[in-house]
Amino acid sequence: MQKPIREAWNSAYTKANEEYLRRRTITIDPITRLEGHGKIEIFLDDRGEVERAYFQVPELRGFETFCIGRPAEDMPQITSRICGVCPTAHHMAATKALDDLYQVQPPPTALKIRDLVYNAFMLEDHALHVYILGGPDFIVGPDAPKELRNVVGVIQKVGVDVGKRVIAMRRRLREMISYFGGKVIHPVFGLPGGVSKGLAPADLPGIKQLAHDAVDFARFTLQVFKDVVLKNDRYLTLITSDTYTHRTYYMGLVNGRNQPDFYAGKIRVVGPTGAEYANFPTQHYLAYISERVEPWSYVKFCYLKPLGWKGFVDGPESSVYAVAPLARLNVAESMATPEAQKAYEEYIAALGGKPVHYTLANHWARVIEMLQAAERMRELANDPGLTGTEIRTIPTATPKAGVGVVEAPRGTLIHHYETDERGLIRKANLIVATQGNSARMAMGVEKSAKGLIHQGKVDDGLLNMIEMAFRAYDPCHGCATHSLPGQMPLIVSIRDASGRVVQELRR
Amino acid sequence: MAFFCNWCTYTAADLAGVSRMKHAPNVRIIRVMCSGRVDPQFVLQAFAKGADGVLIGGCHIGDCHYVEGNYKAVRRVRMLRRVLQGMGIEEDRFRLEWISASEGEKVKLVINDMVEKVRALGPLGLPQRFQEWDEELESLQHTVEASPEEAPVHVG
Amino acid sequence: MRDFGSNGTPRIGVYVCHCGTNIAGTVDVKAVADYAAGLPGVVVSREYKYMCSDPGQELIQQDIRDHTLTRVIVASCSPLLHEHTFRHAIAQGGLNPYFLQMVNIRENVSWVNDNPRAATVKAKDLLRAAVYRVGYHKALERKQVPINPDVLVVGGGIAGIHAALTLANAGKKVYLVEREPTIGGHMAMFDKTFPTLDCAACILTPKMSAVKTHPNITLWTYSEVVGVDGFVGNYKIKVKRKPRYIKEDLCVGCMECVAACTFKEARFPDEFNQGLSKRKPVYIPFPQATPQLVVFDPQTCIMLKSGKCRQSCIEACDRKAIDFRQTAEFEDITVGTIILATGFQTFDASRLPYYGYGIYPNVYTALEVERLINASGPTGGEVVLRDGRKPKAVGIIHCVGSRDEKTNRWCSRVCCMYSLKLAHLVKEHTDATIYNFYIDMRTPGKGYEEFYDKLLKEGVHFIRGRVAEVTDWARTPDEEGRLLLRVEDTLVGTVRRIPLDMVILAVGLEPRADAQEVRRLFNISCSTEGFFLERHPKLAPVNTFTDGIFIAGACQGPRDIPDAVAQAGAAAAEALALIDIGHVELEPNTAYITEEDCSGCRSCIPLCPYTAITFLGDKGKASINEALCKGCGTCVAACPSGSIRQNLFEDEEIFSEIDGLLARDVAVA
Amino acid sequence: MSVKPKVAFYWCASCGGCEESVVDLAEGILDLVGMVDIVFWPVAMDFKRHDVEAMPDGSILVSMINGAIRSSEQEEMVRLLRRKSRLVVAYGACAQLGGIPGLGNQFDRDQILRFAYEDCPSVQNTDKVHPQPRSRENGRVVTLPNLHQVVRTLDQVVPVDYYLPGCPPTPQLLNQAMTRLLSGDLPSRGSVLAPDIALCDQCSRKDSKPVDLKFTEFKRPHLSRLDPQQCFLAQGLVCMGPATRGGCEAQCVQGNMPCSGCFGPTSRVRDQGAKILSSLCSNIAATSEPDIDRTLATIPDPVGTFYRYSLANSLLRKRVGPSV
Repeated sequence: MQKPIREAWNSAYTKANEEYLRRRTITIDPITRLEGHGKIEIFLDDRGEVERAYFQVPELRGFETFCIGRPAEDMPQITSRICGVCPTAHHMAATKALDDLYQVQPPPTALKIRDLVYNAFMLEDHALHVYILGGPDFIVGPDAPKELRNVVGVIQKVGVDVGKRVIAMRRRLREMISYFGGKVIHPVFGLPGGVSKGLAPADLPGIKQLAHDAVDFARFTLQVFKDVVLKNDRYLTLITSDTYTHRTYYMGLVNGRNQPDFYAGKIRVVGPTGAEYANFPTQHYLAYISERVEPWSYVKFCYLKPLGWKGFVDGPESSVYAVAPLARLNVAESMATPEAQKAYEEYIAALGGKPVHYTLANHWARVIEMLQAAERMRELANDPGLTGTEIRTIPTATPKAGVGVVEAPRGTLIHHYETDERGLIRKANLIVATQGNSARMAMGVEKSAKGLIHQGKVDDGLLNMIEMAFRAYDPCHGCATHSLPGQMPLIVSIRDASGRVVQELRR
Repeated sequence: MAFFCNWCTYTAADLAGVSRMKHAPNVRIIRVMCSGRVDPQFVLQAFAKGADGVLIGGCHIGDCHYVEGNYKAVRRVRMLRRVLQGMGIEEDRFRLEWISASEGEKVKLVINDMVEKVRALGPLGLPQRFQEWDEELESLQHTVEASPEEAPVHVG
Repeated sequence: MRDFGSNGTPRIGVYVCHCGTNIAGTVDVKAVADYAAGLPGVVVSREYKYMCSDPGQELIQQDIRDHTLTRVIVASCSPLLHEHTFRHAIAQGGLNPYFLQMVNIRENVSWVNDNPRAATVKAKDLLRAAVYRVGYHKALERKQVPINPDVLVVGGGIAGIHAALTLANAGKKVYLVEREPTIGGHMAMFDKTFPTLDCAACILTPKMSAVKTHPNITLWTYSEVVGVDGFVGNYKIKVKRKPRYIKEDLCVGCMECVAACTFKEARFPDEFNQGLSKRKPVYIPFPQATPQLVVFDPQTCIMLKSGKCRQSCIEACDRKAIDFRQTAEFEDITVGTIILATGFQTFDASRLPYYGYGIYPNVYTALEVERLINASGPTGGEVVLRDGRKPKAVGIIHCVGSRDEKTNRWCSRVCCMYSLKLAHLVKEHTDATIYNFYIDMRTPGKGYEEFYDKLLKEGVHFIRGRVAEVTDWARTPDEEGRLLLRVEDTLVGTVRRIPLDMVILAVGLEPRADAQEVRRLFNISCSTEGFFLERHPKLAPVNTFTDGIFIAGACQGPRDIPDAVAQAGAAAAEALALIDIGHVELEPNTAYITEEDCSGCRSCIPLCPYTAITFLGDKGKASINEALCKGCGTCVAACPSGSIRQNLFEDEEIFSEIDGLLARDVAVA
Repeated sequence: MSVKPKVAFYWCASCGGCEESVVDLAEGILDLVGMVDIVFWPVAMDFKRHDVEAMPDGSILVSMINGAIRSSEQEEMVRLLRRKSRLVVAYGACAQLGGIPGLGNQFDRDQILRFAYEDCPSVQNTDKVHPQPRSRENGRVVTLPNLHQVVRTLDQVVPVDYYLPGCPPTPQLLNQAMTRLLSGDLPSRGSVLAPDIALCDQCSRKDSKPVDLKFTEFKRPHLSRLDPQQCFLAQGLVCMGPATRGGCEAQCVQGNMPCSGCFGPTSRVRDQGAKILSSLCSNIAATSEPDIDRTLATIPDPVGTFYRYSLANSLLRKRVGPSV
């Protein structure tokens, strides 16, 4: 299977190099020559040292605006189109916002179905990143040839059977989501006060089996991660290197016992020292979260409102916070399920206690979350209430405003709607996961650039190191700007003091 | 642009002609058998192709040569109005009138009145707007190339 | 024959008609023809004085041969007028008739525009639309449906009677439906008819009994049409037969029951005599009534009202014909054609209070006087005032409810003549001084003007002017108890005040009060004043816009007896013409479903008023019965997946017409 | 050099669901990889624009492009791919119809920017900073691509050979399409690679729809108990099924929610919204205008309901003038 890919790559790569060499002699208009959807501009001073590096996201689709006038009940389906990688996250956040909007409590069965679907989604989405998007850096290795730094490379490394197992598990998980949601990409089952479709008792055994296999799969993945990554000191050094370290605040949803809860809970924030900074019901998010606009990117940068914008700085002076696995495990006091808890304790121990400030630790945290998601699935699958027939509470209240928050794979996701009395959207505010990390990502990029570029000398190794600085977040710019998801191709333009482009590197 | 049903309004328009009732020359009539045949797509197509207003003429309610085609027409028109409104096309640009075969006079009055109202609104000119919009497809590059900061710099 | 669809390139011939100066006077036809020549697909473009003339048609046929045209566009008058002509013409030329597209540059352009420039531009636009459209035209065949030879005639007045007899004599089965208990209509109420002064009864009653006895005529009096369904050649009719409470087959009209009625005295106003006399609850409208059957009036018969009566009538009837349990019966018939001869009503004079009708007993309407004069009328033919005195001075006011902005704007056509007739007859009966108050004397018609002259010589006074008022306001003792009429004599130029004993109001003719309901029932149109609308005022005066339905008599507009009879004959001839061919050709503008496209969503099925669309359960698809489809296209517009199409009005045809019409504006941009 | 046909995938203004739908070939993706050389696929592989530029024109057999066109950059990329490809397939609702982002055409670009960067309640932006095509920060000039004021379908920017409908297309359709295109037995240019018949045809609830359905009101899904067997229209809910191309296996209906129309119209319809409007309204029971309006008012957002995915592709394309 890999052969054709390598051939294709070889031919393309040779051409690419020729092209690349040819290009060094010309400078190209940065906009029209930009590709993909991430862009880094690095400015050098006279001494050839990095003066400033910009991490940019170049698009906006404007969901908040064109949701206006639409019936609120359409939001779960419309907003899921913000991101096709994590549609279930948006679908669920919107659905919860509708519960709040109509002041309606879904029946227990409906809640269990949502929770089950949501954890299944967490699991398969994390798997996608671990094995296909982000993982290759570690599983295949940061310095492996790039034609192998993809799913095919991963399969090569861990073996075709494993690869097939990964694909099969993702398929089964996604089939279960389709069972309830109609479609796995842009599901339709979320309604204020419940779900549109219940579970037929006849189909329960299949789901129990799946949950059981899911736990095995998560354990297995953790094992792969330990074998391939943690047994390799170079990786550990890399993870804990200062280049990838930022001391910021962290945010995530937690249950009553301050354990990570992907579907529900309150928002907890801890500071750079690990001390609790805030713990508030989701409806109060506006009191704590603000967005900063920079003229050089379409993405908005989140920070903690009470602290005010302090710039792209970390440490005690920072008002920047992070979300996603690393953050969630930092705000948690323990995990919600036993095996995940064990893995969590190992993780904390290995990384020298909480809070963990190492960006690259996200990958490890992600695997631990997979385990909790799988275990939670198993709990729900064995819950007798799952096959109940009462799956809807019909709303009666007059709608006004509603907030819905979930932990998307990439972090805390907030949907906030205001409607008229007919339930037509007047105002919609969406703060999506990647925005929570955008400031920290920008800092990461600049820090790695400054750490790696000296006397204007740049080499290709720089590119992957820089990329790792933000890919660890599994940045979903489909979410962040309603631009594009997944791994981000990127271009680096090196400019001299006069602003001239002296070099362009592509990765 | 007008869609007139064969039995009432188109006949009335002929009557207006026979009676030499002069009316505004701007109207262009398309004959259909019944106002019920007027597909909302036709109305949108007319606007998209440059009509500044669209008039539908049918038999009075209860008089439809086909019993109730005009009922279907009025139901569609009521909703189509809201869609047009949602797309920023003024109410006066779209009109449904019941004109019986004998009401040549009314044909004249309605046409003149509508032409007047539409003239007051000015041209809709969707084809031109489409053209303008599509200019951005090329123009963006130019603006960028034109700006000095991005002027090509040759190295070596 | 080769059919060029949208994909092929059609070879179009364009023919722009001058229509004398009707078009060419306003539209620069040359410019239009030249413009057309430059349009895609047009291989020949000509202008000609009269395209509809033989040479004009020949011109087209010649081009079809010489230039192997595949499409023809004629820019002339309305398609409603000449589409058939030109379809026929190109068919003669060897082309499918439906490869024609007509452009209406007369009714829609030259006749409604003063400005030649604007008109010419508009003509070009319409023509361009046709060029865009005609390429999509398909070859179509007209479908034939057989015609049921039976005919329904509605209304038993002179028009209906004449039409029925004409058809029956031609061997056709006719159903004659009359609302009143007898046929005869208004004419039966008249004493004499102008200008010949022959007795109305003498000429009418033979025809009435002919109707009654004719083997081909089914006469249903005291009956109404309550349901009409179907289409030309095959109309389904429902007739309601109101109960007479008499077994028609038994009653011989001996009127023993009338004599025996509990009411010794007749005490109810007699409709036929305009309420000038009284009748009993059981009665025969008038001696020559046809059929000769009594009728019980449920409003006044005690038995029918309360159920408590000696019922002496029943004993009186030795034929046991009376049946108080009778209820309305319904007859369902099928006919191929329909003639409406539902007649008129006279203007209600009390709408003009200043003429004193209903206030002063001696103000009469013309119809009332007709009855007074009639030998079988309430006074046995004596023209007397309410108190029995003979009038010495009688005034006849013309145009009451005619030619009047406040009431009816039209001229009722018959009033002048019948006023002259009444003037003559009243003078004859009473030798009183007669005044005619007129606006204009209108006496067109054979022997009419001569009759007018005769009256002038008889010394009847004619005063030109609209009467201002009729009062009883006496100034001098000798005016006491008389009527005072004030009028401006426009010939002398003075206002005159004339004492009279009797005033006769020459009331005009109006559409019947229920004309609108009848029109809806039969799905035809009315003109603004409310008379039934003919298909064309000159070329199709007895046709309507609904095929197979014809109109005769005063239901189409005021007219006198000769005209009504003539029109009835014409209507009968039209019906016969259809029946004779035995079938009608229907426009092939029917809708059809392409089966593989239909998803079976059923949206179209409730939309069809003719239940032409059915759902094929086995296939899970909808299907249209072409025979039932009348081609309105409502289902076509409504089909959410565009799977229903309509011949002659395909989506592509209309879209391309729209595009063509607006192509210029885009070019300008 | 491989002789296998070259295939490219690219994304524009889209959510990435279309990419996921390719990944959802699951085991099938390995077969796909076996059949073709994937020479460009930003989401999963490290080949770059200049790799594509280096290829001879027309050397890519087929480019599968998803997403609407919203920025100068996307426009350029699809022009490039068009030049390099023999076949261009508009992949998914956004590329075919404009999709959900197309709803942006009911608003002005400036409105969108103003809300996102000023009026949005969580934004702190007193000096009203907006992202700029060119911005300066102490002498340094940083650039961004500009946003088009109109959201476009792919074929409004470059010629498109085939369309693969759906939000997203199903892996089955992708497989069929691929097989068809690779086999060289090409359908007629411009055709949509899905059944050309409305969804009802394959809907499991088809038989539960009566033949004499008249609407007295339209119900909103969250306020009604949803019968899992009966046709949604028969339940009084708006279902786009009758006006929407089949091929999706009625997945939403399987999820017990009505069709919202993502597969777009059949080949016989130019404007999906106008057609469903025509069909629904024609079957309204009311006869008087006030009653009709009352019934119609139960569809509060006709544009968003009838044109959920097809606004950018509708006959009117974009709202005229400032929106309310």
